[in-house]
Amino acid sequence: MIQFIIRRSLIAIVMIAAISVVSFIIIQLPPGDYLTSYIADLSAMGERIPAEQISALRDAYGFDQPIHVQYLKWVGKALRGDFGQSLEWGVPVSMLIWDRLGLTVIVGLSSLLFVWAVAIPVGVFSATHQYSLLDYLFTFLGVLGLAIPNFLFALVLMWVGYSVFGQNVGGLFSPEYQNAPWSVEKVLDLLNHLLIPMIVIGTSWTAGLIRTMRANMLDEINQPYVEAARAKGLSERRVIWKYPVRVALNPFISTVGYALPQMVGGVLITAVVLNLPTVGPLLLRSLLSQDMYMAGAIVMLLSILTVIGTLISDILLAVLDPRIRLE
Amino acid sequence: MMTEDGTLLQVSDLKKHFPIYSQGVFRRQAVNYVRAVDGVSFTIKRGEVLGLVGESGCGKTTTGRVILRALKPTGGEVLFQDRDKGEVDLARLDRAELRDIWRNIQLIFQDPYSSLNPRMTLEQIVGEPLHNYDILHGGALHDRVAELLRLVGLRPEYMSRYPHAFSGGQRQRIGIARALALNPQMIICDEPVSALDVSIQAQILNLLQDLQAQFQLTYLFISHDLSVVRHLSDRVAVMYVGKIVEIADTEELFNSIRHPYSEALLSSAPTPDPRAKRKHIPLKGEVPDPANPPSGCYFHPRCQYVKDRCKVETPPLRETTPGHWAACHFSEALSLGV
Amino acid sequence: MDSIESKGQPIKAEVEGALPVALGAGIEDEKIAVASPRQLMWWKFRKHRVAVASAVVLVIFYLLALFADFLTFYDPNAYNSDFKFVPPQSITFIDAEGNFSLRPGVSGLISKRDPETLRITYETDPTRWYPIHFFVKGYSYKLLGLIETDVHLFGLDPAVAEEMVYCPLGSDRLGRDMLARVLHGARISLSIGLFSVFLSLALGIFLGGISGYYGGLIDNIIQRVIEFLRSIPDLPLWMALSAALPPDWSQELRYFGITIILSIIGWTRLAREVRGRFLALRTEDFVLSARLCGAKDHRIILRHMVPSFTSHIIASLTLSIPGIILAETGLSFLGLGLRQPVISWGVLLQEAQNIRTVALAPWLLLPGLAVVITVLTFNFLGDGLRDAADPFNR
Amino acid sequence: MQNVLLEVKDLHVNFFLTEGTVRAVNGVSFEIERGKTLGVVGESGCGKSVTARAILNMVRPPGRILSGEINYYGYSDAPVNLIALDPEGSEIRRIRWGEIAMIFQEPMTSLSPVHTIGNQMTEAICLHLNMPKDEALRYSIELLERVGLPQPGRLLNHYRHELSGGMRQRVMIAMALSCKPKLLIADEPTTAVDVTTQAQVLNLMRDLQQEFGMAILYITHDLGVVAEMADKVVVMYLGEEVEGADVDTIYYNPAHPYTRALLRSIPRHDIRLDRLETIEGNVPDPTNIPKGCAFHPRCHYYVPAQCVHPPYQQIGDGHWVRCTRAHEIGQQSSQTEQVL
Repeated sequence: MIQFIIRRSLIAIVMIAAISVVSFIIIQLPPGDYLTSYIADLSAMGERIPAEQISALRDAYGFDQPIHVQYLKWVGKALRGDFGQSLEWGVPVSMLIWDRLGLTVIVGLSSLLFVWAVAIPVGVFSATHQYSLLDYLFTFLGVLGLAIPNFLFALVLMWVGYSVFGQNVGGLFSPEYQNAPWSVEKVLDLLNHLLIPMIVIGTSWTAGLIRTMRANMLDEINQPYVEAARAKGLSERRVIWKYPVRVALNPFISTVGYALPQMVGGVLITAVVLNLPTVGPLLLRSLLSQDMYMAGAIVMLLSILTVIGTLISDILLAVLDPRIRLE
Repeated sequence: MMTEDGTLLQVSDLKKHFPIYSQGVFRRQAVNYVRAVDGVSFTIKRGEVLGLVGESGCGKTTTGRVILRALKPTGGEVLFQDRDKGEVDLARLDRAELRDIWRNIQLIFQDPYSSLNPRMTLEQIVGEPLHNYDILHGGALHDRVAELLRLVGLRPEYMSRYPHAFSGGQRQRIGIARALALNPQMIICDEPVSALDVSIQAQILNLLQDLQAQFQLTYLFISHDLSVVRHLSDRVAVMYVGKIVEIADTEELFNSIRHPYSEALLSSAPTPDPRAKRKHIPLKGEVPDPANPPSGCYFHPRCQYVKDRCKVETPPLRETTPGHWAACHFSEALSLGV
Repeated sequence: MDSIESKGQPIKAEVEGALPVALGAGIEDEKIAVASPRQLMWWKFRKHRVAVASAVVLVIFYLLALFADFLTFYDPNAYNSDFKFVPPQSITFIDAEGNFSLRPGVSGLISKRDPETLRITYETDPTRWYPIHFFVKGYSYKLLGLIETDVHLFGLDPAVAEEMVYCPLGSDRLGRDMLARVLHGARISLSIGLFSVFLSLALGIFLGGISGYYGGLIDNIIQRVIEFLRSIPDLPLWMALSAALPPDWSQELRYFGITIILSIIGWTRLAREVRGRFLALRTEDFVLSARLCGAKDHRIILRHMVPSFTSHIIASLTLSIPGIILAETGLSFLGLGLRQPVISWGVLLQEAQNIRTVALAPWLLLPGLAVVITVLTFNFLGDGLRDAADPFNR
Repeated sequence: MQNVLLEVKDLHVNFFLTEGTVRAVNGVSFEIERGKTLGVVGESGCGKSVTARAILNMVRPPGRILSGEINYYGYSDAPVNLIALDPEGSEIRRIRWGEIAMIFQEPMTSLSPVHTIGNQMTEAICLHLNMPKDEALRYSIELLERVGLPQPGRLLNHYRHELSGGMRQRVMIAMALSCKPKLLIADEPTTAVDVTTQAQVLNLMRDLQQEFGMAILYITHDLGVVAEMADKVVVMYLGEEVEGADVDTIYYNPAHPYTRALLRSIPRHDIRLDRLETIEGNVPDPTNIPKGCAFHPRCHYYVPAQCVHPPYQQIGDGHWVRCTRAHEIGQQSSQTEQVL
């Protein structure tokens, strides 16, 4: 088990290293380097930078050196939490990013909880009532949820909120808490605002997981061990929830691994529409304005979070499934 | 190039070890080997049926596959008297050479469902070898397929049907027709009836028997079922954990057993006769893991006649009486039988 | 090691019928017996009504996209400052005099500006009535990209173009006809899914094929790359790559650039699938059997292995298209995908980003409906195909 | 009737599939006596496993019990018709395992992959015997010891994949015996294991039957196993009983062509046969059972004029046959006699 965790963690570290390379490539993709843009930007505002400051910056980022040296310097800084300057905001990227990243994780996790809370019982119901009317209904709703783009759903919800209730349903905080320090009220306000993003992000994802759960359940429900449990005289509910559900949950947990990367996308785009103070709008703005250090940092941090999430789900699966543990 | 004694196939010290990999951090490495076939030697004479019997995991299927070179052996020699090429060592052939050999040595599979391509018609399936080796085409191919189908008891009118239209027994007949298409010298029958219903098994066994007589075929007949093996084989080899423990003419083996495992195997098989009063020798324990076999004689932990010597010294397969070979130190001393 | 040895009977549920039975009564045995698996699949697919209906809807969608110029009257990029935000107009058979007319027409529009919000709203004016003509001449275009023509299926008399428009789905903030824009958008949105999926397929089959057939080190490397690509959140990656497309690229280049970017993730799924099938098939008895019958490598692959998984791959392809359509829509919506003047559903939805605009002109969300229907039908179709391809469906 | 523990009367079970209706069990009747073993023999698709499930009232959709009675005489007072009970109700659940236990064909999959052996064993014990958990664990160890498993205490913490096939089936047997059932249904319990393991399991079951005095309903396709295990035998073909008698009669004086042919078609390890007799043709598709006698297309004794659906009639002491020509056929000697 320990060996499995170590091995899995080492793989994650390799992944993260590869992610840093990709992020660095993203930063390098637009023509011209950061410094040139920076100087051009400042000159446009009529400022002059002393030559020695330019060369100091040049040294710090290693712009004159080969690309791998530049990469190493960037990674070195990133490891210390320095992701470079934001061109657009004129402040270090790290100053802008952490709060929003935290909120992104909160939105993501709450959506995950929403999805599980819906998908597991619905999947179990659908499987135990295969071909019933409700099964068809759930399947249809699921596919519908899959078919509606997140942003469209968010737009429609906002439109409904705006035209029916005359309210702006966007954001994560009411105006009075926007800049207030954290307090119990602020947390409650946040939870209140989380509902809409949770539903929006959740729906597109729930569908897939309902199907997974249903299919897994159908695989398990006719297994002899379920029949054996029934022959033991257990009640039908006990038979279902103790045995096939328990087994069907395992692949379910592992699907989190590959659902996470997709969910991050949902969180991003929904955040843009609903104007949530997460990294989504920030990433979009930085990409549109070619603020590449910012964009690179966000892509990297999101990817790292995903890898960590997958790692956790893998370890969880190993803990829950004795068959994997044995390997 | 006929050998004196009419030996068609001579297997010497055949080994097949499968590596067990352990997933390292970055790459897999072999940490141990499953000794599926661990030094098997026997001969098959022309026109003979050799039964190879043993329990699951004993390596009998692997032995068949290695001889046929569907798997590459880890070691050993398989001398085959090929009709066209004379004596060849199958263990050393490359892929191109093997293709020629497969004209003369064929396989009948255990599972009639997975061994036929569901997307081909009967004509294509049975005719495939003739087509691949460029032997017959067009009308002649069609006629030959019809002949083969009649031979195995299927109606030639079925030729344009797909396998899904046939039952298990019929599919097994199709597999047999295909194996016969090239007129092979030898056929390896890998549990050909064990996936079939009881009432169908007899049909296939009789068919195999008839074909063998008609074409003087040589069979290596692999099965877990002693009754089937006894019924069909001229000689029988008993396998246990990758090794042959006893080999003799069928009647000799069934009437004067020389190895405690054969005895246990025979006594375990139920007899379809309620009046039969038989002594059961239920074996203790489990079949050992072929990756970590016990020391000495592999059978010693389960053997009721075990002595100290068995725990340290591996018994060789030796001729106890003429034509009767057994791998037990005390073959002659024990009085075995059911 | 011996293969799994079942003794005696095949371990199967007692009631499980033979395969031909799984296709239902009503078709004679003989017909089933000589039917190829592909035919059996087709019969099975035909029984899947939702999937068949979806296929029909999709064919209609593609036809609409193909004949978009002919089917609409206005140039999708033509501004009309007199008729901004016109709501969808309904046709009426009552003419200006209140008489019934066989020819459909539209009532006139009166625009009003709200004194407070300064918004323009429209009211219908039944005293004016404009008949709809068929096969009218309008802007010229090339039918199917070949035949130069200016005939359009329907439209108002070109003479009244100054005073009246007919927009069945309304118009946008610049007075462009939404119907024309949605249908022209379909061209891009529907084709990008296909192109991207075929690109993914080519990559997937190539890499998945070598990975599955050769195994070993090559397989290991490809698998690690796939794992890596799959562990990166796709949208941020797509966003970053699209943002990096040179701004001076032409529309066509950009279109292909986006197609390639969308395939970057898509191929991994297909490659996995192809590899999985290859690996599973490689150990199938019938493949060994073919080898023993003297079939050479290329015959084994082309005659025995490939036909066994094409139907699954087709189903899987169909199920991949919706994701790509959604991704393009999302990217364009964010302003990182395709850009004006190229029209795709995502580009159109970008117009609906502002909630106040949506509240004023909810018909701007119609391209979204088109996306939803397309994705739904592709999903249903894919499910139907997958069921049909699976011989032992549940 | 005093010795009868369970009586199956004219049982009909259908499976309603999209491809058509399968008459899986088509009017089956038999009795099981206390402490005795009834063997049910038949090929795949003959309805023997479905019958077993019907006894526990566990036929799941798309299958449905249409009609018939299954009377259980295990209680001292009046018999209980098991299939009249609510399949999810408490009455049948008390009978399942408590009175009638079952072991399955595949010991691998009849144990849960993610629960420990201990967890699965104590579950039924706690439920039916009202034992507290720790006592149930102690009892489980006792049972595992009884079925000859080494280190039973450790075994309780194991999962199914850590056990060999033979051990799994022993665990299942120990579990089935935990509530001292009066009837044990064994559905091909040794089909998936090797002969030497089979011999171990069969010996164990015989010993335990003597010790616990339970009746066994032994379902199998293996004529050898039936000969060793059963007191009485029922032969099934396509959802019907074709012959039923004590084991000696079935083997030495079979009266149904199917039974006779089956006995002559199996190769034997104890005697050398020159040639096997065969049953021509294939087992018909269960959705398409031949009219008249279901066996007639494969029957040597088939007379076209007499092709009616024969009744199941008694031709001797406890000897029942479904064949119009049973009397003439019964006169001829069987293979077993011929060879001995």
